[in-house]
Amino acid sequence: MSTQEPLRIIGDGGELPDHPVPDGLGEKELLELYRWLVILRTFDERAVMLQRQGRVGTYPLYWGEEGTTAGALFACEDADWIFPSYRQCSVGILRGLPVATVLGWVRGYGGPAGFYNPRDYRLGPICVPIATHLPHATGVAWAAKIRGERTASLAWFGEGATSEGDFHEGLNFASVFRTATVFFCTNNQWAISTPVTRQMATRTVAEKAAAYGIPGIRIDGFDPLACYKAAKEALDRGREGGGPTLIEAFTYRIKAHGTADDPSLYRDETETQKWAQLEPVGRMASFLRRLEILDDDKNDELKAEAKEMVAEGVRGLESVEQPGPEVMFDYVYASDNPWTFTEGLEEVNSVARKPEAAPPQPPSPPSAGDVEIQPGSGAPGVEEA
Amino acid sequence: MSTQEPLRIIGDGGELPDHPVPDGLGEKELLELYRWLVILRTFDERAVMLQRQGRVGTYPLYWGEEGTTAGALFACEDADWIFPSYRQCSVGILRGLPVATVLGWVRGYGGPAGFYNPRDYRLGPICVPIATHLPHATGVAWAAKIRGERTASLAWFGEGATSEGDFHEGLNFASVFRTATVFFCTNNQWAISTPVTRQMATRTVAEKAAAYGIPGIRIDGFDPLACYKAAKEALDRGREGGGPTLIEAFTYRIKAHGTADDPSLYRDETETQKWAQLEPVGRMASFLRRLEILDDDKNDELKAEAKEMVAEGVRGLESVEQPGPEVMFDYVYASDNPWTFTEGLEEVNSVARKPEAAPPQPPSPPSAGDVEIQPGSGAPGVEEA
Amino acid sequence: MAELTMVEALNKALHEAFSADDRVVLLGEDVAQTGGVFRVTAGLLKEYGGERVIDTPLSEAGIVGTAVGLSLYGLLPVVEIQFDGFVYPAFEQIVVHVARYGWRTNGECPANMVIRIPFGGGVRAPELHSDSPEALFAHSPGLKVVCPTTPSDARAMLLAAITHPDPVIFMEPKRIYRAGRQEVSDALPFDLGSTNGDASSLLSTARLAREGNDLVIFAYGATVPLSVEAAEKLKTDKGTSLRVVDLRSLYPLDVDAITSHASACGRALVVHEAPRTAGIGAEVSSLIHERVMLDLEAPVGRVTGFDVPFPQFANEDDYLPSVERIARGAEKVLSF
Amino acid sequence: MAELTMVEALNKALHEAFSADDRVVLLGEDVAQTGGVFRVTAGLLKEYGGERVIDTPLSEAGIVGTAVGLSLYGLLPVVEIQFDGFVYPAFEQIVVHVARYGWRTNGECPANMVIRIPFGGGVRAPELHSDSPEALFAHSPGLKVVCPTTPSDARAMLLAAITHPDPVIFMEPKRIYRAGRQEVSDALPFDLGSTNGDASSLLSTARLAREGNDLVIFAYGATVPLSVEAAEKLKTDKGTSLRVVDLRSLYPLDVDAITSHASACGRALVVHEAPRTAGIGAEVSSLIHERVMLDLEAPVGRVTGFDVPFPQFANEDDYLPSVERIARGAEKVLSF
Ligand SMILES: Cc1ncc(C[n+]2csc(CCOP(=O)(O)OP(=O)(O)O)c2C)c(N)n1
Ligand SMILES: Cc1ncc(C[n+]2csc(CCOP(=O)(O)OP(=O)(O)O)c2C)c(N)n1
Ligand SMILES: [Mg+2]
Ligand SMILES: [Mg+2]
Repeated sequence: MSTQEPLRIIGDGGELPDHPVPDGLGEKELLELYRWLVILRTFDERAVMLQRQGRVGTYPLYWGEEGTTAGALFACEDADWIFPSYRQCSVGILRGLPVATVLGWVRGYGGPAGFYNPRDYRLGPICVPIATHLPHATGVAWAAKIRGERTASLAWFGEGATSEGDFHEGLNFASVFRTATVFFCTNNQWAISTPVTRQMATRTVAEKAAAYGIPGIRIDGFDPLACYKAAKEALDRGREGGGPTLIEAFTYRIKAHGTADDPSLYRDETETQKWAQLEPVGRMASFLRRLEILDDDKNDELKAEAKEMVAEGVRGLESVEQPGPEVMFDYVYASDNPWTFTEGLEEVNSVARKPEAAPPQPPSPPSAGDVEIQPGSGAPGVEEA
Repeated sequence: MSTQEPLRIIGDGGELPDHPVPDGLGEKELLELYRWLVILRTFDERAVMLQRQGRVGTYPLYWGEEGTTAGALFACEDADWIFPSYRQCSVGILRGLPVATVLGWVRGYGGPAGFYNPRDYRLGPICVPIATHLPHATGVAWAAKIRGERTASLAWFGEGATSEGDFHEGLNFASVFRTATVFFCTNNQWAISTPVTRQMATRTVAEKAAAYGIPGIRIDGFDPLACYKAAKEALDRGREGGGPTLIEAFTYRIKAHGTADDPSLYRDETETQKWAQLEPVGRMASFLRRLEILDDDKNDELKAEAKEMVAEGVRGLESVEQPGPEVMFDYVYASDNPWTFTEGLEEVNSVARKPEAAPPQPPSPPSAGDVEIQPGSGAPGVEEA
Repeated sequence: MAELTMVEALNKALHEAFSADDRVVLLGEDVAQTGGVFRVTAGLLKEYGGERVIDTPLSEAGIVGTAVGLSLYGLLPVVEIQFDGFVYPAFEQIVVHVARYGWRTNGECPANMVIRIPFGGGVRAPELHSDSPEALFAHSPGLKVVCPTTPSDARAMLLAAITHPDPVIFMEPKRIYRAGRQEVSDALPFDLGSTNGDASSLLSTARLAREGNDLVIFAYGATVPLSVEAAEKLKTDKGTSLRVVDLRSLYPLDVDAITSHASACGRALVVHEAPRTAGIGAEVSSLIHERVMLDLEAPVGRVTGFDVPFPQFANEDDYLPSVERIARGAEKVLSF
Repeated sequence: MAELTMVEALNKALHEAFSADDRVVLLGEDVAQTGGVFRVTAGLLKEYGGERVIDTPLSEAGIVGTAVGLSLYGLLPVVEIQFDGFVYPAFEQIVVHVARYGWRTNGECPANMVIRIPFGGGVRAPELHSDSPEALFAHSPGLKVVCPTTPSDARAMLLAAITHPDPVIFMEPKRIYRAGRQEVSDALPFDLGSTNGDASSLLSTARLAREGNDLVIFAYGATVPLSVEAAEKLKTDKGTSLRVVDLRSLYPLDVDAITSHASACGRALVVHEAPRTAGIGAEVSSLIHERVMLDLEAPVGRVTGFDVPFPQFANEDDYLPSVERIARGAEKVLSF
């Protein structure tokens, strides 16, 4: 059922041959996909800078995993629903979600400054708790099936997520009800400091598809076209009633888990440097150059456009005001707020408001986690030396 | 990895040939295993009668599944830990647990009248919430491994349990830490009214082993020797460091889910009658007769012994007093009871105690569930006609 | 107009909701083919088919988790958790997703589902078939938590919960499922098409279950009829006049009703089956003291389950608030 | 004798427990190789090896569920849940198994583990990294729930929790992990070999954090230093004398300390980060009113988080009880 050798389309222009471009991708589409890669890369690098400057909070880097996001998304139809984890936090901008909203989210904004209406973009909320969005993706495609509509869904998650019960339950429901759901696992071989060998006893993630009687496909996650091709075939199969697919995009987490993490504490970073050679943006560019679809001018143009797009988002972010305290209450219920909210808001408004707190600075001492913890200046109530 | 054709040892004395008796089972062992089957069968039939008489509560019948319990247990060493679900509620009596304690449990007794010390029998508590005992079985074998001891563990569960996250998590931990755990699934094709085809898209449970890189074995669950053989090999492999095994004992739930259930509401009972022909006690008896190990006298003797064993348990049950209210409090903590308990017990003791309530009677209207609900005589506070 | 038990009234509401809106779907364990272990969902499969009335795999997290997706796509899922004690595997999906989806989507995509949970003791059931987990949900922001006591309320509140846009944890007191019959009108209790005030108020207001002036008992579910019985008993035995209020909504609590009844009577008692510490009773008691302590002639009392696992059923009568315990609890407050 | 932060004190306790008893094992996500995202478990892997200090697969239910088995076999597991909001996937295992294993085994095999949960807000973290789920556990019978506030308590209480036979939910206020240093003696706080009264009392008693007579604030974790600050402020601004009591044990609550402090001061306020409804504050308030209402000059006040999902971090200062909100809450009670 599962392909052990990862599917690859893009070679290296040398010993590793290029394979034929997947059906349906003409020059225009290839360039568009490349444009997406450039946008994602630009966003990621800028977000890290913003974090270093203290303008956004802890940020989950995805440098090197752009192909898994853009390639898979490129395979989706507009009507298809997508479900990102934190690692695909910026995918919405490829569907029209303002860059400023994603940055707002990273800055810790709630309400419209950081959250969005999923139905506007067929885009699930950015999911922080691992694997828990998989049943949601199943449910959406299942609903479409119940309604007789051809909508599919696709969810991204890491190899660490395969250890959670929600992974199992999401895939099992999808297989039993034959929903058109693509479970797209970016096996970047690390879950924070935990290597994939500590997550599972199987050699691959794709093998796990056997437990659900569904196809398990293993692809080179650094290859945007392989990501596209596998996702496209899976989505098409799903829409034809062929049920769900588990895709394993085999890749490597080139950067830290998040801006609070220091991977040199737990892995050999010279190893990382080798994997980094395979990164998808440069690789796709070389491929397009070999096909003579891309030249320096076009490349510069795309990069400039992406830079401007992200820069505009940053300006947008800076022009947004920190949400007022009512943001905590106003969006919890769609119906009228309960009386507890009215009283809560009164209480909050009865005291002076603190100025907006800066997001946390790079950590010291280093943390491997999602949060940067600073040594405090000493808290009252604890006797100090 | 998985065997699609269920392993079978015992034939039917006609077209279906017997296979060689597994290694290590001499005449004595075969008779002993048969004795266990008779005990389990006797207990089950008596428990149903007690339920009909209103002397115990809702009872989860296992008629026809004795081979999965006795066969697997026979493969265990004394030091091995076993983890029953409600469907194997009586397995402990084969390890010295008093019959009266199991009956006490079915009568709704807590404390020593219905619960026991697992360490006395290397027997986990009877597990009601589906699949949640699987990680416990993993943990026990893992602990043994950490301590450098050769203890293995074995957990029983139904095919419905494979849909729960705990199944996945229990097997995944076992596979990653290579614990000597045998996951023994009795696929009786029904989870209350839900057929196995609604639980999973795979044809077999055994296939699911592939997701953990462990062996998946499919056996005839009506064949006690097949159950023994598969479990024995798996336990031995586990103790040698070979990690866990998933065993699927393919069988059929001959009786109702529990005494509150009426299967004719949701399945064709003529189909059931066909499966019932395969039931393990008679089948094992025929096999032993073919081997000339069992004759009528011996059979009658074993049955009489079992009957007396269970009857003694019933007498024991009837001689036990209903636990006092302190049983609610006394065993919750191993350390001193918190003040809330002292006050609670005072409150309970301040009012007159109701006489022991009879367990529920057979349901009307029928319920498919674990509980029998009677039409009440009308509750105060609700206006009556 | 017919005399219905609570089970029948709930079943009626489901039939009404299914016929009024084809976005309503039902999912759970054994809900379709057999109509549920308590028969609440009987007849729906036959009438509305297997695409809308769904027996699922045995996985509470899977049921609730996929229902989040169903609701996101625009359906209106009604989920059955087979028994109270089996809601815990779905706890993550409920408190992290069901409860927070509206918040996380600027109120645009609340997980507008109903999670029905037959709950509580008194039916001689095995372990985990008698829990009362409602306070866990009341303490988890983003949910509405309700509990009907009469057949007529059960029907109207379930319809309200289904039409209501926010997620509702619908606690069904299984002990009184068939305990009595009540006339339930054939007319719909409100216009199902619009989420109007009627529907909302059914999910946020308490109900006066018995008149009285000396003390008010706040209860919900199966303890309401017991409280009424205790009130009758004290009337007969001592001539005391006890009011009984059926809370109905556990989140949000009907604070106005609670405080005004407490003020009017000057003495109050809260009753529930769930363990005492940090239960609904603690909140009701706190609210009353905080707001109208000066109107009180005695501290608010509590008669509740104990801080222990729900016992094996032979001892459940020791655990459950009984008429006598409630009456004694009231007397204690009365004699303060 | 050294000046330690809470993180260092917890780390010290773990080293002490590991060296005293080879049955102690540690499991969790990223606890071994990196020493945990907060470095609480740093150095243990190197010192005690990978059989006892274990990075697990990413599954909270798997971690807690296997720990039940480890403990059944006789080990003493210490489990780390990486962040508060990720304990929910393990909720079933905790409330159904960890909490009930002792009860289900006649007190013979309590799931004698410690579940460490760094909890609460104030560290500018993403969603689900700032929750306060302690009341959910206090309402789930069979657990002990504690929360240290000072480095020295953190060390002693963690040692007590590990040696204690019953399961302990160990809430660690991450906001003050490194907020201050305190002298922590090198001598063990009690004899680790025997589960004596000292260990038990560390898990069931409150601590006086500040003397005062006009009003007592009951708080725990990160809100204790804030309450002390609020007390100082009111002292300076108005000359009021506020007592502060660090609850430390959330289940069971130290009812004697709570009622006697409340009686002594006549006025009380409860403070926590968790949502208000059915929180620890509701229980403390109820207990005080129930037992010593006649000693009170005002109803007990509550300053808590709101009944909303913990907000995105740009608004966490709006959500969290601040010195000013605590001070105002106290003033309200004082001016009743
Ligand atoms: C339920 C849950 N537990 C723990 C965490 C903390 N956490 C955040 S990311 C992460 C590792 C995830 O690894 P993987 O699934 O491989 O995805 P990756 O980060 O590599 O993309 C962990 C443990 C979480 N977010 N949710
Ligand atoms: C977590 C949980 N959910 C629901 C139930 C109610 N329930 C009891 S038995 C059962 C069916 C179990 O089927 P299966 O796993 O196949 O085991 P079998 O009863 O056939 O032995 C269900 C749904 C339960 N006990 N636990
Ligand atoms: Mg990863
Ligand atoms: Mg079954």
